[in-house]
Amino acid sequence: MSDKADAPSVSTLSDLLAVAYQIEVDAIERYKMLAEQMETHNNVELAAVFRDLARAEGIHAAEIRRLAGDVDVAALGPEVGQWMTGDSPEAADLSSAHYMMSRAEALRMALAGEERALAFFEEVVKSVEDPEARELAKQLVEEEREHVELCHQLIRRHDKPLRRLGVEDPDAPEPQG
Amino acid sequence: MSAEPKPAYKASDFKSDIAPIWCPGCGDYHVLLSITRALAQLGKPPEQVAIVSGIGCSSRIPAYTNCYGFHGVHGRALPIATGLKVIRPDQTVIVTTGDGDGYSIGGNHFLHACRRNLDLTMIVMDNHIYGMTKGQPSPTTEPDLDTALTPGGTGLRPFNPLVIALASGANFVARAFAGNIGQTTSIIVDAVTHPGFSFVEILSPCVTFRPDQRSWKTQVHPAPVDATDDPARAARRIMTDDGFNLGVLYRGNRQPYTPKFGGSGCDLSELEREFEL
Amino acid sequence: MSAEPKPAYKASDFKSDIAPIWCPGCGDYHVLLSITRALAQLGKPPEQVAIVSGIGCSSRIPAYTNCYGFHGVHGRALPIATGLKVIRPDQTVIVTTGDGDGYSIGGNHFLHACRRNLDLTMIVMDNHIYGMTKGQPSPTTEPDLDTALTPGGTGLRPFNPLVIALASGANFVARAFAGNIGQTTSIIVDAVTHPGFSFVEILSPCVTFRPDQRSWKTQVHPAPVDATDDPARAARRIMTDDGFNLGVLYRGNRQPYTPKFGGSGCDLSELEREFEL
Amino acid sequence: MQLAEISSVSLAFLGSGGAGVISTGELLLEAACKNGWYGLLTRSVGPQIRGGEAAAMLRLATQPVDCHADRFDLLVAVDWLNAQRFALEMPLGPRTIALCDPESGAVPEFVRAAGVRVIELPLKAMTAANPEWRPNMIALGAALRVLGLPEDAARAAIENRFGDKGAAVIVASLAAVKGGADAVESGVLPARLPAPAASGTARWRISGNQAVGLGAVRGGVRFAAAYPITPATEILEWLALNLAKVGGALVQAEDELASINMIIGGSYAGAPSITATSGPGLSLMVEGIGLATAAEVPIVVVDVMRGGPSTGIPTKSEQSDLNIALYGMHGDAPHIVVAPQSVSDCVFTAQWATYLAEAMQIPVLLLSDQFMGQAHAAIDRPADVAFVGQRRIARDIAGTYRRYSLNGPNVTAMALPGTPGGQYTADGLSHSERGTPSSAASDHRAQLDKRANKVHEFDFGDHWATLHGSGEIAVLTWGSVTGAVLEGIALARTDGIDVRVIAPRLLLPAQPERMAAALGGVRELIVIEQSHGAQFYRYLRAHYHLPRNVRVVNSAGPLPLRPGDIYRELTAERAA
Amino acid sequence: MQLAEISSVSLAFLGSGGAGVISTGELLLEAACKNGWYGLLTRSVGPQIRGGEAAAMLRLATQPVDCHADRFDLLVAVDWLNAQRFALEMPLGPRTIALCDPESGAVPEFVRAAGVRVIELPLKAMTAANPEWRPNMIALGAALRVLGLPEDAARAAIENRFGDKGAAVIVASLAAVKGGADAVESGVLPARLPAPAASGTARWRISGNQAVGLGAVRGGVRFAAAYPITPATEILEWLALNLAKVGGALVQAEDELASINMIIGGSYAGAPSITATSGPGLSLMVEGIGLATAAEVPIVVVDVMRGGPSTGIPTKSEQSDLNIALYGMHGDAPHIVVAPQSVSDCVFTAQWATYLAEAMQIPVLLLSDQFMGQAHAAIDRPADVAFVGQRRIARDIAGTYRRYSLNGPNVTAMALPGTPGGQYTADGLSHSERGTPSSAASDHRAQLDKRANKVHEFDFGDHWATLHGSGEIAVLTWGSVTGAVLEGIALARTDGIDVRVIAPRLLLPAQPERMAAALGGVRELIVIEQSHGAQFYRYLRAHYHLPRNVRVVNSAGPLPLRPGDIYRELTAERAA
Ligand SMILES: Cc1ncc(C[n+]2csc(CCOP(=O)(O)OP(=O)(O)O)c2C)c(N)n1
Ligand SMILES: Cc1ncc(C[n+]2csc(CCOP(=O)(O)OP(=O)(O)O)c2C)c(N)n1
Ligand code: SF4
Ligand code: SF4
Ligand SMILES: [Mg+2]
Ligand SMILES: [Mg+2]
Repeated sequence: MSDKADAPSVSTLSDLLAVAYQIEVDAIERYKMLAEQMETHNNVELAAVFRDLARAEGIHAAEIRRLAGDVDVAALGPEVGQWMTGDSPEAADLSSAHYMMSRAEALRMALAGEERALAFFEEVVKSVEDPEARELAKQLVEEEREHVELCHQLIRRHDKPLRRLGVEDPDAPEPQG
Repeated sequence: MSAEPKPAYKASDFKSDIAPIWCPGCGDYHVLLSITRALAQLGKPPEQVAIVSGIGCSSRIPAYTNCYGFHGVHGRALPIATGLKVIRPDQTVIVTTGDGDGYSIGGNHFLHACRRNLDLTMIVMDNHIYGMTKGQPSPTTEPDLDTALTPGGTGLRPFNPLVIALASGANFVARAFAGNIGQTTSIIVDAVTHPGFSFVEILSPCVTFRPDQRSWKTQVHPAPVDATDDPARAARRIMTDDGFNLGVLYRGNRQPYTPKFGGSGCDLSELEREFEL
Repeated sequence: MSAEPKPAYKASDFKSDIAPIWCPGCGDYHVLLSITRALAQLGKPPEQVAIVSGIGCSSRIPAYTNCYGFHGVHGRALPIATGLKVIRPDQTVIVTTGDGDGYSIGGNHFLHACRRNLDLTMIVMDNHIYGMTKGQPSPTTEPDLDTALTPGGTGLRPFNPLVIALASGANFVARAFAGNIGQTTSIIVDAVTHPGFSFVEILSPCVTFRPDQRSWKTQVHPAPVDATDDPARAARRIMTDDGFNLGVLYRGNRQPYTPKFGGSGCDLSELEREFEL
Repeated sequence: MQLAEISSVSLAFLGSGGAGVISTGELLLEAACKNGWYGLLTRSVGPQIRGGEAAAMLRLATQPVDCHADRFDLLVAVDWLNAQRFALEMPLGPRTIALCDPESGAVPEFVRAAGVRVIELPLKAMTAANPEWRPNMIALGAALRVLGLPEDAARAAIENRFGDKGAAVIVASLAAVKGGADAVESGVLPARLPAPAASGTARWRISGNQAVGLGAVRGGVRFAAAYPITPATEILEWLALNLAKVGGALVQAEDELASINMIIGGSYAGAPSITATSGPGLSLMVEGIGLATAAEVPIVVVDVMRGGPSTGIPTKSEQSDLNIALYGMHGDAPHIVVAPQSVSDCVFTAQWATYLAEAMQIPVLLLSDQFMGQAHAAIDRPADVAFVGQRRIARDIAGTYRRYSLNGPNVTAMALPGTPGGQYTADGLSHSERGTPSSAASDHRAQLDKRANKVHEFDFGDHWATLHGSGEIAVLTWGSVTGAVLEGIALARTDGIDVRVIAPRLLLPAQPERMAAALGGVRELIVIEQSHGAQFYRYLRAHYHLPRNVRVVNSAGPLPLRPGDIYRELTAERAA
Repeated sequence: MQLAEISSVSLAFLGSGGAGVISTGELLLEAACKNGWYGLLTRSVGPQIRGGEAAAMLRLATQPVDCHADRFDLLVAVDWLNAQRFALEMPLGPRTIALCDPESGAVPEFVRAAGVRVIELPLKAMTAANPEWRPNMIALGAALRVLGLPEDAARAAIENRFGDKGAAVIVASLAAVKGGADAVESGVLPARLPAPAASGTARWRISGNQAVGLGAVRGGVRFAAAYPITPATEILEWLALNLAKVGGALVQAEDELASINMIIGGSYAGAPSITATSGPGLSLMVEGIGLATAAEVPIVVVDVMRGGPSTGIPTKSEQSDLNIALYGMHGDAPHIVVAPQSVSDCVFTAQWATYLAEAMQIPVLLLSDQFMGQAHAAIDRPADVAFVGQRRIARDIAGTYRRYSLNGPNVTAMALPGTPGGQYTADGLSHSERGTPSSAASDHRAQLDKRANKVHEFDFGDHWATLHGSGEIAVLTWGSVTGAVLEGIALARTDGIDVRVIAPRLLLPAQPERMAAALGGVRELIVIEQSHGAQFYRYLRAHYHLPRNVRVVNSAGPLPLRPGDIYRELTAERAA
């Protein structure tokens, strides 16, 4: 997954806006994929959770776009916001999905993303020199903190004893092909 | 970056409206994402790309893209891609296959496609198992994996596809890990751009039959050195690495094979002359 | 040499009464001679040796010997030999094939037999051509050889069977020249004696479709160094040699594959137990 | 119309990934059968490897059943997600009862349209109240109660299955079963399964694929080569485990070209040998099968048919590989084709196939299909039969050994490697008596005659076909369709229509005299098969003299034929 | 019995390795044909690649001939070594003349037994006296003289063939020819070939294999994939050279699995595509052919049949791949099977095959055989016909593209890679209209119907069969056997026996109405074919209503059927 060394270097405000925007875009894409997977595998409950998460990230993306004003983050994002060997921090880790995952597990997945994003922006706060950019980074750090806290709350609400994925599945896999 | 503005494609332009039926968690979702991102970066429109596969979970990729596709029979993706590319050299042709489809039943075409060195890219989603048929060992499966078909394990040494590719003449050899979407994307871009036969082995976990492969993400690491153009050196490196070295490992400079076409061609009646008495 | 006197066999004890129909001058006559001499040296009676082949001039060898033989279909000698050896591990099983039979249509079995590492010996009479079907290029044919099927040449790089054998796991790799009967004989003895899958490539000229190969006898020379047991080193050496290095080039020490047999076995009624309600 | 003779109840468990409906079905089959009933279980699943929608379709009966009934009596839905895709596979009617939880979604259209009586089973509420209860266990309990079976019936099955998960799981499961049973009334089902009669024979629970494996081993098979393919893999997996127990071995091959040639090598070396595959794999084996014919090496090749052509429908049944099995070899290549007719018959037919291969030194193709191959059935233990492969072996060889001798019987003694004086080269080229390649017309024709004659001389006995009844109307059918045909005819008989059934188990070589006798006095013939191209009908025309009046009832897969389909054809016949 | 209508002379050159008898035969064919005659040349060789015994068998005639005659008029032996192995292939009689050198060994048994008149040709003495004369050139001269052809007839042929060897070789050859001619008398042959009538059309010398290549290119083929196999390789070699000339290409494949799939890829990409093979290769292609059926990709697959089963007799003819061509695919896989009837017909049939493949987007199998494939014939230039592959292509695509649409014609427009909006995935899985995999019964059956219907709706026109005569006795035959049948019937006609001939060129799909019309009024049917298992007869039974009275005349290869064999069958029929 995302690795500090992979992270795009951010030196200007517009860079930061673009990266922040791209992070949200990637997250949306990933949650939509997960929602689709859950629909295909008849886990409607989780599909709804992921659609909600995608929607929430969509709101964030819109906010950043608003903040960006004239900066065309949609165009800049894919160019600046590239993590070389890994993934953007907020994008959910597809490989930890399971068709029987619970709401709490989904939320943990989201939490991991938020925590990575938080760490990334904290790093930007430390490293970026442009004061405007630093200011925005601080703001983003605050926002991510809220998200992390929200995830924790939701997880507490939905937490159930963790199942060992794949082991407790009463249905044997079915051969195809 | 070229001066002319490329038409800006997004990865989603290369995704079809068909929802994949892979198990959630399967590495192949990542590979699909990497392929569509790579295609967006390459900047050709979807109709100028053809994706060819055999049979297996991994081989389901073509229909999930918005490109021309061929989901052929088990093991025969490479010959189909060969015919396609020979007739339509203008198309970008990518073969997507699995370790069973590509290395077991399709092993002979693998050898000979490397040797033929057409300008194709072969992407193997290697999960060291036959996913689609419920977990039988493939040529890359570890010898001690207990399966219903091979109780107690096969006892066979897994084979090293990268060395085989090199030995048989592939012009570009790389290893990627499905989870590293960014790196995989750029390797695919590189592979498609490199002339001749490009071989990309992607470690792509099967969460259903090889849940142990979830640990791959902690095992992979970038190759310590840059790609070489010396096949003997590349072979030695690969034969002695730990199997988790990621990156472009070999970049050859053989001329790709281009079949001899007779241009627009002569009048058919000229062919008859040899028969005239 | 063991202390007990072995029954003394002569090469002629391993020759059948069927006269070969090869072209006079064909390298395969030499190979037949070397095989029968090697078998005489090995000292097992003819009925304890089985020779399996596919289709091609070279594949005609089994019936010219006095051993058990199987002249199967084109490209499938190795699987037949595999079944035979698994069931009768006491038999010495030798596969005799050609560059078309063994490397083109039979390429996949070549890969997987090396990997499986049963105690077999594969002898390929490589003449860089399809002799039997009148001179079409094989995987080892030079790119510029003009043939009726490939006017002006194939344009393809010949592939290096020894490297493929190594890469896919053969436990013994050697190159011989048909004309050097003494050396070829001792390489075959060595190959049969070595445990696991032994691969012997014999340069065997086709005087009819490759009269140029008459010059091979002046080109071949002994390998400058002894066999190694390091496959990476062996691969590097072979990839960089001139293709005419003769001798044992690799001698591995992998344990041969022995399928798990259940010994004499249980009563059939025990199998029924799982079904009882 | 009454359910005469066969008294059975049909039910299905429906649900999506993780609901565990397939295992529920298996538990119920085991429970019912441990308590004396017979039964059949098939499953239908979505295209997903894991997490797709699934249905377990069961029929429980007081005597063995080889097909599904015309209508389900009971539907238990753990949820209704994607259930609509089972519409065609699940014939329902006003007498059907559906148990489901209104909280898990609306009853799908096809269920409502059939006028099914819906009864609530509050799964969500029950699991909310009892978190350790699994919905599928509740469903199992409810089904037991509705069927009139004691919930305790499932105890042994549950203990058996969850034994390694610990006591807590078993206790919770049994509690959920009890809870489910108590949540429904017992009298809702119009049909009821009478108590089973005590049966003298031991009874088995087995799948058709396992049955083929067992039959082959009974017949003497000791070597297998394997390349996996749905729906044949279970045969290979069963053999992998069990051949080792009886002193045999299985080798995994790199492809089907290898697997067919490996068994040729193994059989040449002396071991009765087998492989199993499905259509795409069989396509790759035909060259090898021709070699086995020419070199006279006995082998058994099992094809578990699935929907075709090409990759087709890997998980569904069809009878459309008949053509390739009969005619798929180049040149004149005599071989044997047999087809079992039920899960139970798979044991016999696979054993017989091995016997025939060894007796005639010839390839034998066994055509099973996905329906019976992957069905689990509770059956009477198949009888022990004397068919064990006995190959003519050349032992003490004096003088010149003629592997393909033309003096004496057409089945010639085979020397096995190691036998002094028996050295010969098996060859796919036309050859002389000694096996030496020859392109002489005399050798070619003599060996073609030898290979054809050894088959035509052989006495295949009564097992060539299942014959039933004696009416002037006859049905000719084959394979797993036979079960539905026999039941359909039993239904027709209650209407006074007497119909004869001829179901050849031996398809090649054709048995014209036997068929003529079987068809004696038949005025009308109905050919029933499951292929789009009417392959069986064309085969019959090619090889047999059929009555003038022939009707062909052929439908492609993947839907199974049911007794009612047959019954309707027979009564339509009468009306016409 | 007179040689009516066809006036021809048959001769053979015999000799062992290095004698050059095959080239002698070729020179004579060319010489005679350049001078206005027609002819047919086949060769028979030992199993050796080089240096075996060989025979060139020729028939020269005043009109096109498609088979050999019943008896050789002239035998020219350069030597007699191993000649005995040609005994069965070389029917002789008291009217046969043999030219040979007593010094080169005793006249073989089969020649003496036939009462042949032996005339000395002192080859050894002549070459001793003229060291630069080659015995085969002397033999050529002798043959020319005996046949009554001027020795100068061979001049152009010799100049043509030896042009690049220099003038000296040409001079010596012409001298040897003259010497040979002068060494024999001209009046010894009882039969004599009349001077040819001037023909209006251009004439060609061509082999059946070349003719298939040419026909395919005429029909539009622009891509081929090749794996060599006897006796089909010449088709591939001809295409290798000639496709390049017309803007196409040939790729050599690693095996037949590759070659069939390569042409599927090439055709998917838009190029009408072909491969050629023989039985063993076809066996490996059947899986690919099924894929082409399912994915609806047009391809042409040529099978030049040889003796089977398995490796069989690679160099000899047989009609025993009919079964695999008709039925060799798993699943219900509609495809087309056509068979040319002569060297000349190979041009037409290959062109038609390409046209049919493209028109229906379907695999077409063309069954040729070693006899016509490797025969060289002098024929009238085959007519230009309008059958050029025209595929329905989807061009300006608006909206959702449905590759396998069920609204509209069953042959649906195919989008070629590069066409915007036409992206689809061709699939061997059962699929929906868009090509998306589906295991729904509705999709499966709808697409099976579509694929079957596009074939059944197609109007194949009059080319479906060669029809001849109108008697109450009919012969049904196919492929290269047709030539001998037509001649045998012409012989019978001179006895007043009127026989009808029906030789279907289109084998699949069967044409029941056309066949019924063709068989109208037939009282007795004789089926004539060259397979041990009577494959054609079984096929006819399966698909057509045959008269009650059917006799089957089937013989395995490798010996060709001759007109006299047919004539005898017809007269025996009458006697019986
Ligand atoms: C000729 C043939 N043989 C066997 C099969 C069955 N089959 C389908 S997919 C598959 C293995 C696929 O393994 P792999 O390529 O590793 O794909 P994965 O599912 O692991 O991605 C097999 C054996 C088939 N479809 N066709
Ligand atoms: C399935 C199949 N394809 C093609 C052939 C034709 N064939 C026979 S031998 C041969 C090539 C043999 O080449 P090689 O193995 O190099 O033998 P050589 O004659 O050169 O010794 C071919 C293509 C065949 N017999 N079977
Ligand atoms: S079975 Fe394995 S390879 Fe197939 S979709 Fe599931 S996780 Fe992926
Ligand atoms: S053709 Fe070549 S390989 Fe074959 S026998 Fe002659 S010389 Fe040997
Ligand atoms: Mg895999
Ligand atoms: Mg060769």
